Amino acid sequence: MSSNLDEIQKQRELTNRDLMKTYARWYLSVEVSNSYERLQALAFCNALSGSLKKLYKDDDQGYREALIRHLQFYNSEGTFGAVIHGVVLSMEEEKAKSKDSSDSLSEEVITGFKTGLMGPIAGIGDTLIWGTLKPIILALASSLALSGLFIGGIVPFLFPLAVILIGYGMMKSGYLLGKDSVTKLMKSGLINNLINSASILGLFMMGALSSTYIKVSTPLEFSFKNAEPIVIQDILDQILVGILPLAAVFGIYFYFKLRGQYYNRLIMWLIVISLITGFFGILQGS
Amino acid sequence: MSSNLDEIQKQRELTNRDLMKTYARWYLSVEVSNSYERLQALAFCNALSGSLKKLYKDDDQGYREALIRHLQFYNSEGTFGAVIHGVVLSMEEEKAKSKDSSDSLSEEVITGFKTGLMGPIAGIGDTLIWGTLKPIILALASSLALSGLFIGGIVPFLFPLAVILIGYGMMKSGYLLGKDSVTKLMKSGLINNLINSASILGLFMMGALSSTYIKVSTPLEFSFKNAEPIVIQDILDQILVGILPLAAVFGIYFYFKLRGQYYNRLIMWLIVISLITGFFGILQGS
Amino acid sequence: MSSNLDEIQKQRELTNRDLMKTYARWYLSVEVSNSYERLQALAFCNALSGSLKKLYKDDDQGYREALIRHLQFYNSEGTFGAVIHGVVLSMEEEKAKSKDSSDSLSEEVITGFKTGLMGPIAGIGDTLIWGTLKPIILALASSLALSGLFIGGIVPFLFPLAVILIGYGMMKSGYLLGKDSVTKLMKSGLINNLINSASILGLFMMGALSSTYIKVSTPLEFSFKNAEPIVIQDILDQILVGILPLAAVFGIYFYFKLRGQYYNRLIMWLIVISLITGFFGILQGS
Amino acid sequence: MNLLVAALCGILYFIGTSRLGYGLSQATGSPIFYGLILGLVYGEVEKGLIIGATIQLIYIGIIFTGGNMPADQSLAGIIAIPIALQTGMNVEVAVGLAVPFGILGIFIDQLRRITNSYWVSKAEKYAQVMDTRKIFHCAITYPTITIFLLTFTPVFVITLFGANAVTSIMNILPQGIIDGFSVAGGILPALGFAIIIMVIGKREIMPYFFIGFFLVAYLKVDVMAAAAFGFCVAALTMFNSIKQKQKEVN
Amino acid sequence: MNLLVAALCGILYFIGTSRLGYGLSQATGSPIFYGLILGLVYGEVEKGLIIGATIQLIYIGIIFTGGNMPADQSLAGIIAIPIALQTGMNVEVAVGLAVPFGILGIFIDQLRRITNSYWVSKAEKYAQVMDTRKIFHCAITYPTITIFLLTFTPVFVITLFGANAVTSIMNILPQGIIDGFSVAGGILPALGFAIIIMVIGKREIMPYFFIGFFLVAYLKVDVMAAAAFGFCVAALTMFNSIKQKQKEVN
Amino acid sequence: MNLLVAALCGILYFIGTSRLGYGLSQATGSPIFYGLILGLVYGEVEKGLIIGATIQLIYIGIIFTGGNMPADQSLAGIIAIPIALQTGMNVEVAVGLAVPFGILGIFIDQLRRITNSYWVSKAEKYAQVMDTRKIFHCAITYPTITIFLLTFTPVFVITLFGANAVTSIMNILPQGIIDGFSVAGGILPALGFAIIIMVIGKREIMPYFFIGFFLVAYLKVDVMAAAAFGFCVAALTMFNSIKQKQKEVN
Ligand SMILES: OC[C@H]1O[C@H](O)[C@@H](O)[C@@H](O)[C@@H]1O
Ligand SMILES: OC[C@H]1O[C@H](O)[C@@H](O)[C@@H](O)[C@@H]1O
Ligand SMILES: OC[C@H]1O[C@H](O)[C@@H](O)[C@@H](O)[C@@H]1O
Repeated sequence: MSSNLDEIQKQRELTNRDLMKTYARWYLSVEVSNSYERLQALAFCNALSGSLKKLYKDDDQGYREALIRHLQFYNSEGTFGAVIHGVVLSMEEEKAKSKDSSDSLSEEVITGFKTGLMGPIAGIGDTLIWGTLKPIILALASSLALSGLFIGGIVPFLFPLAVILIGYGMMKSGYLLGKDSVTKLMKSGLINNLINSASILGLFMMGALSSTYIKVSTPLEFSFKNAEPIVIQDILDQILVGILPLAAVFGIYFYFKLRGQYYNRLIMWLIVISLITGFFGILQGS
Repeated sequence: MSSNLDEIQKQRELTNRDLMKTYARWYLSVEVSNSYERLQALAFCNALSGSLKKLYKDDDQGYREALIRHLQFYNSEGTFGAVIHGVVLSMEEEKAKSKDSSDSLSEEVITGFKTGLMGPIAGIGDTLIWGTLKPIILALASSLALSGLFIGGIVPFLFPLAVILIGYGMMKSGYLLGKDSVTKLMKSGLINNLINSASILGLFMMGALSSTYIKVSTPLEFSFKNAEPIVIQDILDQILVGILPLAAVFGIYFYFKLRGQYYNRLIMWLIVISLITGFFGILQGS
Repeated sequence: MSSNLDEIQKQRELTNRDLMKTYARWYLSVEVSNSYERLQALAFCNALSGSLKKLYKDDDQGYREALIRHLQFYNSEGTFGAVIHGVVLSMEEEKAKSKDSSDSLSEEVITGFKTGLMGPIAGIGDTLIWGTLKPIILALASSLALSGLFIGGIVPFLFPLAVILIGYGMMKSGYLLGKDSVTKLMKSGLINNLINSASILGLFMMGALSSTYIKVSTPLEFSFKNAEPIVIQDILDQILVGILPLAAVFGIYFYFKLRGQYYNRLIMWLIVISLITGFFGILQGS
Repeated sequence: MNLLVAALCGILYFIGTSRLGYGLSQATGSPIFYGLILGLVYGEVEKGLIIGATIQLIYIGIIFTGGNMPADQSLAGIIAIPIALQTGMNVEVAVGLAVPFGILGIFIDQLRRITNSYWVSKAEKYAQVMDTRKIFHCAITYPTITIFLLTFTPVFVITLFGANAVTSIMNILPQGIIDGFSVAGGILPALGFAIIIMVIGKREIMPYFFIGFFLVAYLKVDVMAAAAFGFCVAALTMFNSIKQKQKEVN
Repeated sequence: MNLLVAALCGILYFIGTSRLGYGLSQATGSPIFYGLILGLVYGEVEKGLIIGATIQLIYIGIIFTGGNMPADQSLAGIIAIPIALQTGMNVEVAVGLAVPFGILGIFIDQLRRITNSYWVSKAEKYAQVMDTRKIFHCAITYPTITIFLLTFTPVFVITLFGANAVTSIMNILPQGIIDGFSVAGGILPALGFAIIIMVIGKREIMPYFFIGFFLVAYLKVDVMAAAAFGFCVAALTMFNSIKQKQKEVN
Repeated sequence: MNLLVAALCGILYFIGTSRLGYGLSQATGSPIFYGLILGLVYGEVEKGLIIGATIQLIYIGIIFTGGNMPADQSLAGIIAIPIALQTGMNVEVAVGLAVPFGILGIFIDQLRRITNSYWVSKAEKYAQVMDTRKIFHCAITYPTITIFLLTFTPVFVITLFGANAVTSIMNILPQGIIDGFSVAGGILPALGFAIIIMVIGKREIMPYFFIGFFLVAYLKVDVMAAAAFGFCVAALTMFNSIKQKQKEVN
């Protein structure tokens, strides 16, 4: 497979070095210039500028158009999304080569591909990279840190490391395999499988983390004359260990489902509820 | 979905109140008048009598026939079976409406539906309600009670509660969706899926309960000169923890399989065997 | 099913006694005469000789040819492979009966069947009997022995016992069901299912055994001034319990994958590495 | 035993077997419920609950297929629990005592169902004249009166005189027999579980029984933990087969 | 607080939110990382890590869909950690302190994105003349300078004066309030997990959440053990569906 | 060492490698079995069993594909166990001692198979004249005599003189080397397990290995517990694929 790609690469304009440079620029700037209006457009253009120059050589007109073209609105997940950069470069290469012929790739095809794919790929990347990989790494880091181990503070760096490796791989595959392979892959169920499995792992971890790190119980007791007091928490534990932490997670979950994801409003609510229940000894944080 | 049902209900004769009354009568009397000859026939007729009156209004002849019709042999599981009551009411409604027209629903269709479905639904209900839900609730109750918690004595009431809710839901759906939906549902694999999953949960629980509550071990030891005695139970535990309780369950299981389910004969056997093995110190109850 | 087989057996030449004798001879000698050149050929011929005599009665020519025929190269797994003996006997029976008719079974068909099936069946048998059943029994034995229980030394005999029972069953089924059933079974997915399930059990066990019996950890500690020393093993355990034993298994696994299965060379390497790491206190064997 | 307690037992048994309310008898007639009530009466709630639950487990698998009662957990409970609490009998022997009554109760139920035939035939006549109030009485009132007589009487009598009889027997019971009852008390719950396996234990899902069993045997989790895991596995299986079915349809 | 420490905090917050390097902020701006660094500064590494990790867990589920920051874990961490270490505040109260700043940070980010619009329009002009160096500055240099000003300043000021303010408040805080914060510290991580469930929790795989939960609740394994088992289950599911897909194709 | 013991060892090795009875050598030639017998001889059954089992684990994965012996567990066991029991060597060093003999044994087996070629060619001649008794001798009697000579002799000699030699070496062995052997004793079983993974470890079921591993690592269950769970999972998989196959057929 990889030797296969090497074969393809020989017939192409951009070398590994070019791709790395492009990726480095992208990686560095994805979110830096993120604006409400165009989001990652500027970063996209900035990342491709060098490679575009090489492809269009001294066709200034084509080069200028390409630069402007890639300043248009763009937004996707930065890691998986790098496959789009790769494909776009391969398309620009084709366009640059066949500039005069009638069957030259039109601008619309390139932009269409970009805008068509950036949405779905953002969905995939947000789920896999940000919804699964990130929390797992940070959970591991938290768990080490809570045991007082200093490497807990270092482990989060595994995340950008993974992002770099995956992202570059994506860009390169996109460039070498081109538009059709990517579209085909998107349609095959494979990516859904991947998301499904990653989600399973993610949920498993979230369950374990919830059980480990949500600490809430009730200190309530009912005393009767001449009888041992009834400790509510003991009865709850008999029914289901961890029933209160579970209630907390799903209380929040359904709040979000029903009221919308107003993160900070909910935080405030939680603090208010905590202060009240804590003050009156209904709940305790351990 | 539920708003959909509301829509349907508006065009129907019987109100929620009627259905509730019918269900209450049914719920109250299902087994009270159970006889060897007709089983739940009388309860069925008694439950429907009020609603039938409303449907047939002053068509005395139709009403009388309906009462007699529903005093015929009937037996099914009372909870899931309530769907039959619902469908029957919808059929009686149709019959009452179109009494003179030639395409009036014949008595045979109604009775055919009842007798055709009461068997399969008894199977489903006996498995889900009595074979799975009931033992799970009672197991939870037992487990709480054995820990000395008084709520153990209250938990069994969850069972009639569930029966009431499920049963009423069944009757109402049967009435509103009618014969065809029910037949269709019975044919789709969904109910088998449900039974399968419920059985998995049930078996899982039975395994856990067997392991927790069957208490039997052997006090046998073989002593040799100048050597530590060989404790048989230790060797058994090394091979498989819980091998004797497991043997007890499957001993009984295969007894039933091979000899038929003579419950009380087996109980007597078990007591005899227990007395003998206990007396001679071959087994002990802990 | 078994009564069905009894039916078939009545119309056949060889009795259960004949088959048992044949199997006993085979069982006894499979590997005794194993040579580089012909492997199990001699054992095969020796096993069948008695039954062949009975089948060919006084057709000396046929008998001689049969003996020579079954001295040709043969090698398969001895237990599952016994099904081949059975089928071959049924084919020889047919051949002996119809010796003069033109549609007599040709020698090529028999030899073709033998050589065609011995490979695949060796694969199945090596996986199921030697790759799964044997290690599981020996693992159980080891585990008992390591607890100091003498039955650990007896348990290995379960393996030859299983071999005898399965092998005889195979031979008998082969003889009674004949060539076509065996070929059909081989083609149905059933055997793959069996291998798959057995492999799952095997892998599960190997995982458990690896975790239990590979004992390696690191005694390394880093001390800092005015601070508690950093115990490397503690950090490793925080990350993943059993990470070193796991590394050992997969180190070896990948060595084999990449370098080929040079068992003894690797053992030597392991001892050298152990001596060095043990000597310098990098690893310890517990 | 106290007249009042004996009457209470009679009433409890009547309520627990009256069958007013489908499935309600599983709660009002549960030995655990009896154990709770009688435990309160005797001021030994914990012991009451434990005896009740132990008896309950024996009968946990019972299903009244076709209306037939294979054994009567209520009678078993209502006889054994008060006598045990009164005489200080230990749990295992109480269970041993309960079992024969579990059988006896069947006959009471058979009587009930036989007499019910009469009310059905009566109801048929009332149907002819559309007298639904009378049908109601045939369906509920009369059978309930009958069952009151059938259930209250024997239990009242047995609990009134039983304790003394039992105490005198207990005094002469050798330790070997008590050990035997203890074995019975330990093994009998197997019966309840085996019955359920008969009903729901298809071969291809039987491994779940063993997983549940060994989960407790080796990992010492409690029953609710097993229930939680079992629930998750069951839900996964359910969702999975629904998904597959959908695929097949498409 | 010490000027140098305040400056360090300002710089740490700048680095952690500069967004140079996609996803790098998740490491350089992680409260755990802040906890480590500031723990070293104050000689209380363990406490620093614990506060940091507790704050991290609250925000563990955050995803910046469409570039929108729902809450700012870095500001929460960089304010609460040094103040807590300085004043000896306990972990729960520190978390309570952190939370409002987690909200405040959003506004800083919004400011940043608003100013960025200006650089994009600039870049458009440079594109016309193909001045890629200037495009580079618009994409990286200028926004970075802006963000430095936006982030360093407030954190420097707050950490410089915050500790004293907080100490005086702390002295008058009644125990009931501290208990309340302790409940908040225990419950808030639920938020992080609930958010992730929103994103990845399709109904048919939800049981895995519960399996993970009860694995820890009942078997007391640590999180990495759950990760190991979860990984195995996920891999099995993956291989299984690949296999089925292949079958369907054939 | 005692003449009788040496002779016993020779005979045990002969029996354990004679291959009379397919698969029987796995029992009669198992180091565990040797450990039991020699343990009885030396009155140290437990130590014998432990050394035997530890050696057994190293070779647990061995398969004689195509009749080739990759290593000889029997020779390893029959040399190391008696010497260890005699000299009081510790388990790890005994295992280190065993390993070279595990290699040496291969040559004995190769000799055996080479000589066997002769008997096959002989048998061919007897087949021509249909002398089945002679074929029988070629197949069983003669090879067995050969193997007796090949196996008994070296083991008898080594066990007779080995203990003394080993004792003198042991006296000068530095602790560092003993530590090294201890590491070897701990790691070598990995070999046995790795080999089995080579044979049965298809990628899509490899997760089960890890589940088994972590089950023991984190939940501290014993091997039989893992076997029980593994069995359940294997059975479920089996039933499930049978069911699916049936569906496909319909
Ligand atoms: O078996 C069907 C059905 O039979 C009887 O009528 C009752 O015992 C029901 O509880 C049962 O479900
Ligand atoms: O939601 C898609 C995408 O939107 C923004 O551009 C960024 O926050 C990315 O991290 C995110 O993946
Ligand atoms: O590999 C096939 C087969 O080869 C040899 O003949 C023997 O070692 C058998 O045990 C083995 O099964």
